Amino acid sequence: MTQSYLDLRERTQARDRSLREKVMSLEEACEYINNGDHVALGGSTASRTSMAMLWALIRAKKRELSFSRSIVSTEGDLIFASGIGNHILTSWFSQGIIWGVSRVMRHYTENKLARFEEWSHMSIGLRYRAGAMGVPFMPMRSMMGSDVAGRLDNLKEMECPFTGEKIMLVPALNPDVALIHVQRCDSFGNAQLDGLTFMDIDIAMAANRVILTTERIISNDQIRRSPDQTKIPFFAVDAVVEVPYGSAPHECFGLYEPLFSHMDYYAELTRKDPAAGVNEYLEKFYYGPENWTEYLELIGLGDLLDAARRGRSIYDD
Amino acid sequence: MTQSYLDLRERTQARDRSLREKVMSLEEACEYINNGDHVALGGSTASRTSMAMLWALIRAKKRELSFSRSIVSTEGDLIFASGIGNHILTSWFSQGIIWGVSRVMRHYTENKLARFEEWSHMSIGLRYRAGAMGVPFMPMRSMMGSDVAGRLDNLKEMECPFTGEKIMLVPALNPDVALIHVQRCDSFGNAQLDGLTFMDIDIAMAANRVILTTERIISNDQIRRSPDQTKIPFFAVDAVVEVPYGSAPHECFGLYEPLFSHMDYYAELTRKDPAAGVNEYLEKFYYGPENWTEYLELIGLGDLLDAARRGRSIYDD
Amino acid sequence: MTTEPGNCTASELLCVMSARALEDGQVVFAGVGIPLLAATLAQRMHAPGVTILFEGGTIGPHVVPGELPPTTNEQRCTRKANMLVSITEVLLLLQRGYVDVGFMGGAQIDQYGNLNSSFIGSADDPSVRLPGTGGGNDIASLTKMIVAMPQEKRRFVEKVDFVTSPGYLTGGTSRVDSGLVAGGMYRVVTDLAVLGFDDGTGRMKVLDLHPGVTAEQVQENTGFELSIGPDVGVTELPTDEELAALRHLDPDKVYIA
Amino acid sequence: MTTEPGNCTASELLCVMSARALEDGQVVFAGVGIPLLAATLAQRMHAPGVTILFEGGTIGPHVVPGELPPTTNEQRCTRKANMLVSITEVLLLLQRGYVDVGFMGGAQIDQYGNLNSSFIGSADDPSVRLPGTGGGNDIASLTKMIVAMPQEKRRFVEKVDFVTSPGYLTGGTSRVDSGLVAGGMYRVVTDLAVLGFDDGTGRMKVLDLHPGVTAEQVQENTGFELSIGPDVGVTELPTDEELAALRHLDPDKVYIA
Repeated sequence: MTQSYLDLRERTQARDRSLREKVMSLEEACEYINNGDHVALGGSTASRTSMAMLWALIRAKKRELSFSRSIVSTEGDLIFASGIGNHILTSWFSQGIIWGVSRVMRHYTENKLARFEEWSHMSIGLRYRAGAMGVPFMPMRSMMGSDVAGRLDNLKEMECPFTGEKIMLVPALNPDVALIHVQRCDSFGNAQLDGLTFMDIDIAMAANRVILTTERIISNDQIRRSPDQTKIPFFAVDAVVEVPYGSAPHECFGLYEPLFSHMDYYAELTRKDPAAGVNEYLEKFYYGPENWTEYLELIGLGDLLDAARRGRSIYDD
Repeated sequence: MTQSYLDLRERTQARDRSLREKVMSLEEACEYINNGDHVALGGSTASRTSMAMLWALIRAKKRELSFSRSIVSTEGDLIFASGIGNHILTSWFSQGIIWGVSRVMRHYTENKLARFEEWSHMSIGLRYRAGAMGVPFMPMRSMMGSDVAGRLDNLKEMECPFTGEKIMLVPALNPDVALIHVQRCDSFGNAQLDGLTFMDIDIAMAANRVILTTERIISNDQIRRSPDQTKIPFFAVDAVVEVPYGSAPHECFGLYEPLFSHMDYYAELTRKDPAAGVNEYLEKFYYGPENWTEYLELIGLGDLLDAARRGRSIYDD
Repeated sequence: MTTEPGNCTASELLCVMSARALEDGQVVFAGVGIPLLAATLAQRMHAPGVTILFEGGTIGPHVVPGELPPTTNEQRCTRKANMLVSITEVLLLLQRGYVDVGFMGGAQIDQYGNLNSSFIGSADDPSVRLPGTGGGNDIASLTKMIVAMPQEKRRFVEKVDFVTSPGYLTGGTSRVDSGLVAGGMYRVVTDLAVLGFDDGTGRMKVLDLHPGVTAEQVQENTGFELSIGPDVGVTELPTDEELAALRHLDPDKVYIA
Repeated sequence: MTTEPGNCTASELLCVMSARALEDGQVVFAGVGIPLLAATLAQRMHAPGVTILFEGGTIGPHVVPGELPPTTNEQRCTRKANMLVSITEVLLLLQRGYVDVGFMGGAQIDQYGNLNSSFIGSADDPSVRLPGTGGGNDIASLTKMIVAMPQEKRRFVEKVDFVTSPGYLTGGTSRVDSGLVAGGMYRVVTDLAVLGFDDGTGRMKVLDLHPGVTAEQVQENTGFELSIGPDVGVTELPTDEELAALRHLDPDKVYIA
């Protein structure tokens, strides 16, 4: 995963970084992801997951993708079960603490059908950050002494040349593609995010390609009225797809909270027979619908409205 | 300047980081700066300089301070001439390109009365960032091969253990005190900044004490309505001073542009005989006035209104 | 007024007892579940000046009763917060030293306070793959720790199967020797007792028993030998006020069973 | 329509010629002064899709005619920008490889394109202490460079007194050997000519002469031997449109004398 600096620069310089329109469909955006790519997911757990893009990747039958994310929720189950990838690098992987340990994650990892590569949360953030900064590593002070570090072969300990202290170095992670879901961006890819930004900014700047899904496309004029609210610059973005409720059943800050009844339904469906349950879910919600709107219809307008009411309430305080 | 990690933590843990009122006068805030301290200045060139706090330090006759800032403008002249410090670490030091090379800077440095320690712009940013992150150094890829690096004795080159590349390491800079001027903050020190943030966030998080001067104190309720706009957390702040036009004659984004006629006047005053000129300026504007309002009166209401009209125009677009 | 023994569940007892371990004015990095709830309870009771940090990037929020977040990354975590930052930034606050206490739950702990939330059995061929460290490793590596968990023999083991979040590693100076020069295990709060660690050896010891609990009971529910001195203290039962506040915060019993 | 020679000042000529060195669609990191003005001119003329970055943290602004910023850190730099970031972040864009061209002025340059903006004379006892590198060292270390400066013997020296911003250092592979594996001097645009650098030796050479300028004139105004081949080109004079646009941008002649 650690690219040489000249390779990284060459890939970056080869991108068309001019101010240009890049709005397309989910299906068109799939062309920006090649089998075998390392894909970084923005958001965290059940928040601002680029679910619509994952949905499209699964329908497009991509293969041999590897993934990374700060914390993985149900989307990790779907990655393993759909067969688009069998390797996820993350710090925590389960639907969410209130639903217990994911039976799907357990099924795939315990039976060695797939790999959950565990790093500390901060180390993942610093790996993306090193990638975003164009340096080959970042120094840090955790993971030392633990078995988490012991199972990883691309960590280096060093003695600090300034202080003599023991320091852990983690290697840069420059994903081939980043999938990031945002509240709004313009057609060039200037993205403005509200609320928690998780590791998204570093992921966007580190990746060799960035696909934004967005709840809403706004004008470039609107962006230029508050440039200090822009969090991802257009030149780092390769594709923009407008997808309302693009993170459902996960949440999107300020717009909708998680669709809890759907999340409960999923947990129940996968509890007894994880493999069969998750496949039933994929059949129904991923392979069945004609398009994203049909997917949302299957989830149900009632759940969407309820989640939106709760989501917007953050601005009531 | 590079503190051991345990020292740094001890100083940080000893600070009262609870949510508490910390509003005080400029004179009271001076007590947070000890002779011999390293003081980092927020803002850059003629923008968001904590001029009121510097004004107070000069009046309080502090001694043997050393300073750092991304880029230094007229405040550097005043630091040298007033005698509060004779060592400034920065990447660029002059009033501003349109006024030519600072004759005051030249007088003090060429006559070896004071020291201008030159680092590359990014390296200063990364030194603060390492300090903010609690690591002893940051890796970077500039300064190598240059005489800028050649004159510095606390840089280390290393071979990257992941890629074999040559990498420059710059040491963390944890200032004793940071002086940062902001548009608004609450009485606890939660600061919200508009426009360019320069290196202020890293400086605030790196420093062992932070003094905020602010154009306006707002309620904590107001802060909590848009927590994603807060850029400096209260627990990193030790003192809050409300000082309208606290950056004059420099600018404060969205509120006032530089007071150009005053800046022209200063440049003219110091052109022929720098030492005499800057001392005349100090006598008149620093030692003369009874308080900050008198300082502003001396600058002149007309200039302030003009600068404010220009400053607010950024929101007209 | 303290409640009668038996008037509260084990989870409630655990929650109240661990809330009491926090001091007013502290900056507390709280994990989801019992720690989140207990830190919030502390704020409502004896420590209104506690600042809570959540791993998702929230600084100083005001958790709303009945709307407990399911993870630390949801918008519910951010209600009336003072500041929101990235995940990496909030974790770096631990490294920089701004945090007083890391406050977590645990699946498995050993005599040196090492926590395992990764694998039951061998890491290469586990009987259970657990969800993993999350921020646990970083928090335990970088700050003073309070852990809240039920005291059970299968959870309190001599040596954890896998050191996810480091305590005192193999005891003595091994933690510092490994490069972890700051922080370390401070308290383990359970439904039976409050435990601490020996300064020299880094081994777990009993500090206080909860009312009605005997030293033998604690030892019976622990998979290694605990040092229990004759001077062991006794905690006070949860007060009616504490229980009322707790039940008000979690009326749906999301975290208190 | 091209203007008559003599219808524009040396600064104007320099500004127009260096604006032309930019290509549409490029991401250009521009210093204050002539580079800022020339990049803005390029945007208004042949390269509307140029994205300007300023060291103060501005991405993609729209500089307003008659309101040229005195430094790259003032709010005037941010008018109608696409994004504002910290100084450190905007410089890191260079390191990450997002920038096509660094565009700077220079006080003193040598045969290998090394720039000095720090000291005239020895660094320990200078006759003039100059303002220093600013972002110059980082820009020249990390990206392809275009430098705009007047061609004068005292400015074009065999060896700069001090390498503030690295060109090809001592020539050959010395730049790459020092660890600067990317970027490097690309063009030096002056009021007399457009200069480039030899791929192998890293020495400066004349690519194009401005109309009416002879090779001898360029050499006379240069403190080291320039390679000037027989195939040297000739630039086109500024057009009326270019000069009108330029004078509209800087009506107060802040940067064009």
